[in-house]
Amino acid sequence: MDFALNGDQELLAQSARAFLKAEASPSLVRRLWDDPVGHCSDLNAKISEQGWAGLLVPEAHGGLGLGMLDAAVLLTELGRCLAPSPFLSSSVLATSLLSFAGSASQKRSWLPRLASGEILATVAWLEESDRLDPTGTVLRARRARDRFRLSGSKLFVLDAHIADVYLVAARTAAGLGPDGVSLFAIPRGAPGLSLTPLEGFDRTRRLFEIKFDDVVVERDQRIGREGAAWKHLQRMLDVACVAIAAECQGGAEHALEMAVDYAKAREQFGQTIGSFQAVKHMAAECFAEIEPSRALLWYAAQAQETSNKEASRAASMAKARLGEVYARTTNKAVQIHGGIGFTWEHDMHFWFKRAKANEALFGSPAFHRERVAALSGW
Amino acid sequence: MDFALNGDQELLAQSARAFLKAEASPSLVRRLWDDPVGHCSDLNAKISEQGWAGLLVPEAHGGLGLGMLDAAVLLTELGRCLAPSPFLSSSVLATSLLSFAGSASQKRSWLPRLASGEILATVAWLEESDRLDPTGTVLRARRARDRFRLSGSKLFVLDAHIADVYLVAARTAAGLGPDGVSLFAIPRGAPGLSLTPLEGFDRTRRLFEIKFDDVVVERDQRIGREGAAWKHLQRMLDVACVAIAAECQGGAEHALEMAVDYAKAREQFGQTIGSFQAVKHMAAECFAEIEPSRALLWYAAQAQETSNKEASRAASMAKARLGEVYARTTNKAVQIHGGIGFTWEHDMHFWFKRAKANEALFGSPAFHRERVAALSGW
Amino acid sequence: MLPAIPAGVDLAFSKEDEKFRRSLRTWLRKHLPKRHDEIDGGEDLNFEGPAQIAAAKKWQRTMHDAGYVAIDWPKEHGGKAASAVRQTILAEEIVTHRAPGLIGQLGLHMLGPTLIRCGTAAQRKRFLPKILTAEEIWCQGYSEPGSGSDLASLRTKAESDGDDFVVNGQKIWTTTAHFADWMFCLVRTHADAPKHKGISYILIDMKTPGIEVRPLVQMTGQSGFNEVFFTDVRVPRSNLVGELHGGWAVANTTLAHERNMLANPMRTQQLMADLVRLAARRNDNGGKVSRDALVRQRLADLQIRVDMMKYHSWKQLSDEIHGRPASVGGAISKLVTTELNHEICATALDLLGDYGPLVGRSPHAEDRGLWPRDWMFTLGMVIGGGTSQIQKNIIAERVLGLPRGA
Amino acid sequence: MLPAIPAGVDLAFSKEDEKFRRSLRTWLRKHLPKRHDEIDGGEDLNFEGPAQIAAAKKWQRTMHDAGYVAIDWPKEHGGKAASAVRQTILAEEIVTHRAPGLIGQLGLHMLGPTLIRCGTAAQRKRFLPKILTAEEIWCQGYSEPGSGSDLASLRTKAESDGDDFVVNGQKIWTTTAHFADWMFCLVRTHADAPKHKGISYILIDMKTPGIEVRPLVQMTGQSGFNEVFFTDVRVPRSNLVGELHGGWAVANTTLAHERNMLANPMRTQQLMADLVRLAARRNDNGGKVSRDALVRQRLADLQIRVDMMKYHSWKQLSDEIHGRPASVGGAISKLVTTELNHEICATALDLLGDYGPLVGRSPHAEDRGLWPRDWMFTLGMVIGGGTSQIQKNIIAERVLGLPRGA
Repeated sequence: MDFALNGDQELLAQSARAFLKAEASPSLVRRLWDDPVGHCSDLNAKISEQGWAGLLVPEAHGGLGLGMLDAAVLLTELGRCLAPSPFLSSSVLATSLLSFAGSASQKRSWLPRLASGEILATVAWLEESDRLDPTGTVLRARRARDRFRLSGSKLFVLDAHIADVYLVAARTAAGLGPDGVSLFAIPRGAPGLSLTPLEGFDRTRRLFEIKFDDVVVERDQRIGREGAAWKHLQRMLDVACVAIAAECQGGAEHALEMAVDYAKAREQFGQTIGSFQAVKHMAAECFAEIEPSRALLWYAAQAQETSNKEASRAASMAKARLGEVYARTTNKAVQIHGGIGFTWEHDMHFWFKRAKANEALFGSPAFHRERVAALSGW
Repeated sequence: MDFALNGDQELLAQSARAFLKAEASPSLVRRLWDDPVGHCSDLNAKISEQGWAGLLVPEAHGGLGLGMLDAAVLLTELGRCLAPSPFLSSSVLATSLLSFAGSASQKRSWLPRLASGEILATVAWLEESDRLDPTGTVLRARRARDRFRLSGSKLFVLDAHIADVYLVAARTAAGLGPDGVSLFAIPRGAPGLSLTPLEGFDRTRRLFEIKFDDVVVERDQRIGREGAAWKHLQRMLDVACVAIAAECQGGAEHALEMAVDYAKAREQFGQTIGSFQAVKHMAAECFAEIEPSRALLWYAAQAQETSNKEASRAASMAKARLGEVYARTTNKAVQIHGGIGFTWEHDMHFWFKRAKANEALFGSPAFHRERVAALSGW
Repeated sequence: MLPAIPAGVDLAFSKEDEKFRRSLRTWLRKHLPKRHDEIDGGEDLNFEGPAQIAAAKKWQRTMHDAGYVAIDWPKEHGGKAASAVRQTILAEEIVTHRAPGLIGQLGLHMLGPTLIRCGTAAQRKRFLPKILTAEEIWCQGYSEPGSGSDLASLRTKAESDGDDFVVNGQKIWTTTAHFADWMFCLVRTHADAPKHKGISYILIDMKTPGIEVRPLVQMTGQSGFNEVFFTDVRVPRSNLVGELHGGWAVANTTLAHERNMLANPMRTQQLMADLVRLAARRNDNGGKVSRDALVRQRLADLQIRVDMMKYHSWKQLSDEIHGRPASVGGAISKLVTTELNHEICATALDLLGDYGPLVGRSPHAEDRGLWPRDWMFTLGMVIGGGTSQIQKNIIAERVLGLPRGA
Repeated sequence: MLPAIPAGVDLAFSKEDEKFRRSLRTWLRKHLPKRHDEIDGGEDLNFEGPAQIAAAKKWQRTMHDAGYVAIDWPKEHGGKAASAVRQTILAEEIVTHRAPGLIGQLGLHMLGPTLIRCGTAAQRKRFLPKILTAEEIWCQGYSEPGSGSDLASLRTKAESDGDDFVVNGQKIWTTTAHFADWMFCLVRTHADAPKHKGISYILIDMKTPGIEVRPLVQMTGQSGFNEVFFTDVRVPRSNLVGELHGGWAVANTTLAHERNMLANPMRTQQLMADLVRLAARRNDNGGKVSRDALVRQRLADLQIRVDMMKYHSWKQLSDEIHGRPASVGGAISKLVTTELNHEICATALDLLGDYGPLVGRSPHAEDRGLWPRDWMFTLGMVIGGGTSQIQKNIIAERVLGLPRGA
């Protein structure tokens, strides 16, 4: 028995941290904040060079063939520095969904290009209702002979402005249940498709609305079997939970470190504020939440290899817990910083904002607690 | 405008506090803890001498003709010292219910005797389901010519062992809705009626199960109109909320005072523990909850004079809030006392236990929050 | 039918006060600007450009002409000597009608009362009239980078040189400094005296050479606060308020007001009403969000505390009106209200799910992006004006009598 | 189908360890006493009367004969030199099967390891065998009325007199003192040395004249703790463990164990499973309480933290097994686990409504009154073994490196 990272994972964590410290510093985050794209193609290229884009892609398709715990290790580091990168949207979510849902030939055609970083993909799932259950997927794909025609819109699509292809969930049959949901791969430039940025307070991550105005899709653009995509979306939801939980873990660790460092340096009333018991206990309470949550994250990541009920339950546990821990930690970290933590000039607010956005992304803590209850058979 | 106690109420508070300090000391509480009755007839007699038993009884019926704010002032003091007394069960709850539901002649017959303390009464409402909504009242009172026959049982009846008469809610018609609930006044010694004490951890207040084995009730023992008691029980619920909230207020104030006094005296690491910021902030957080809650209590008490929706809403607000504040305060107060607060020998646990029992009595905080939401029209 | 709340606890206002309220309401309905956001700098007094500043000054003048500005001031200084009840009525109606805040509020609430109590006749004559009319806008120079919670450790120094002080140093969190005409300012005039004892209270013309104002952008992306740098700034000795080295006492006469501004129970009620409206408006799977059992619990819990703080403020107001000693100071209100405001906003974000982070310029944003902005701004208010930790120290030490910390 | 948790993170036990677990299970099912509560003093080792004590000693002897007592001890002292994995398996199975706790656990977990590390050969020979067989029961004399969290300020003194120490003073919270045969005890042997440096670790025969034991009743109504008074109690100098004045270091070798005892993740899982069963069993208006949306949220939130602490303990165990430096000490586990246990019990009371306060002897009590008793007892555990405040100090200072407080 050994509940720990293996040597390769330890190495991955260390090298990623060193790489990102150099390549994705807070000054890059700050520079890209007001950038219309918000991404750095240089950084993306270097990330591809590391092979990370193919981390979850099987070796047979040109990837590293690693698992969710490895991805979680990397996402922890990306979350720590808020690195602007399509790793989550393309290399984790879209890649996983393609792996789950795609036919053998579709995988052969897409995965090597995703693994090399040649193309980026993203998943378009949520709609106006912002619901993750089957009723949230309404967009209709009507069959017209050998083609499908899509009209409607998708919301909260990650990195849609730089993704080359969208994996779009749409209904090929009437109803609001899990049956009848299909998946389509649609290129960014498809006629009838338009993008609108969703301006949010967390500009380290860009979300979009995609409008479909009678977008025509060929039959071979359908990923996997018709009407059978729901279970793959559910499995991708688990992957998303673990991925975001990992980001939260890294972000929370970093925010607390910043606060502790500040508390050791800043003086008030003739002593460092870190010597006040109120500040010490605030920091200790954060640490007592963050430290054990890493074990929960690892367990949830590893459980994804099993594709059973426990995988979903553990993923929802990690998402619910880490989302709240990150939000609480950054709130306390701002408070420990005092007024300076409230300024634009100080970096602290980047983490504060990401934490709150992450809490909502792919399901609120309450949503995931209810999912835990259901999966526990209560 | 003056949102404050009036002169008489200030006087009542002061004299009650002085009286109870002398007559209902912690040593009395401790002495009665293991007493099978748990009441002190001496103290009850003295309380009647003060006229308190008739506090809510109109002057025309021999009482003081005061209102719920006056009662709340007194209950705050009773709650502060955990005085064992049937004031809540008889002088507040049963007296209110009789006033709300009774006919003119029933009031003439009962209220003067309640006001003088000649007799004690209590309300028997809850049953096995422990529910305060209409479905919780199941006990059937079947009409047999000019009489009613009751079979079934009531739970959580306050002071049933010393009350001379029980006001029993029973169904005189089939169904589980608000209609068809009637009220009966049944003497303690009625044939077919039996009592069992419900042994709980808060022995400053005694609860009982009453079993009805074909208890025969004369027609004139029915209080008010047949099948129309529900709205009176609801109004009594509001009174109960305010009364228990008042007890909670007094108890929480006292528990915090004990903790603060202890923190000023007890030394650890060469200084009083009250000089540690962690202890100071725990106490300050309690105080910041307790102090504003007094205003909520006063408002809720005063709102009872209006018998409208706002009266119920304010009562539920006070019950939900004060119940939780009292429980949190006593928990922290035990922690501030450290090990000694965990012992039987120290008095702290009396308040700790009462707080948790009060939180459940007449509806949990969650129950009352939902009631607030419903009455707010959400 | 009984009256809503009968006597005993007496919540009725006098006939005259009710009349004041009615005529104020009538006046407000008639004079309120069409679009408040074009005239209102918000709670952080962050006016966008000269046009908005001019409009805001005009609004204060309109209010003043109608007799609704500085009603708490004595009549001889241009006020109405209004009772605490009338002040409360005014504050309530301003918030209820969502009238723009007054651009000159720091002069009206902080400097004005200070000059009335501690200023010379000449100072009053020179400064008070233009505070009322918004001809001169004031900013407050207290906080410094090295002295946040520990105000008494401030280091901006003013050295005597002939008939002038020469001021060097830096202030921070200076609201409205970017367009203020004057600053009331705490400076160190005696380097060797104990911390509180070497501080003086002086008035600085913001046009004096040597002053540099740099906007301090908040995490909301808005400015409103500033940093102010002083390099050999000459201030005539006649601009000293109160005794030399006696500025700490002068400032303390109005410091409590700052806490009260942050703990306005009307503002909290308004925020809560907005949240309830949001929950009733949003749909979740075909039903209103406000029908969800979890949401109802959270809303009720918040509403209970919001109402509680309203009644608590009535209680405090009553003690003030009737000349009873205050049971507790403003520390509880500051602590509870600012945290409650932030929690209300955080709850709104939670209800909004993925829509929560969307800012005002997004077409999908609810309430024009008010919630994410206020979610940030209210956390700032938890920190500003003495952090929650400082308020807890005050409660523990001054109210509960626990020993002062190390 | 893939295995439940495949390699990488490796949660598999070795074949030998799995065999150990299987034979332990078989043994437990065969030998477990019929009614545990007749033999088990509970977590506070509160045995009721001589018959229960005798039964509990017999149970330990049965466990010992089967080789399941002190398996962590070296073989030469009667142990099995078992790995941390085996110790964990043993602890898990004991809890899972709700086997009675061992009456001699203070000797087994605290004094035994101390003597093995710091005792003389004579001391080991004299004391260790009877610890294993429960022939001699030990109690721990550390806490004093004046030194709760601040253990180093203890004042019970031992003065040298010929070949003896003469002990005077008082101990408190002394579990099992009312039937213990011996006490391991910290006493002050040097009055003028700095606090930690004048303390010695001695062994006291509880039958020595001058010792008075008074039971200390807990708020649960049960005893289990005691006060112990010493008046001129003579202790032979040969009963000194370690150096004279060196008792602080001797005691510290096993202090961490006390924290671990309070933070047993298996105990928390068991409590949580009981809560889930309770919620599934209770009916509310015709439906299971566990179908209520609010209850489900609370249960899920608790379950997540319970599972998290299980994985956290795996992580710590793995570090220990594989000889990696511990990332953090036991302070987090003590802090989080004890508060979690209390919250689980408080949730149970909330689910039970008016039934919550009913104690064991009431026919309407759920789970024989376990919940109200444990609700109190678990709060005691939040306080005992270093309060939550002390644990936060430890985390802040030793783990995060924040400065030591005044």
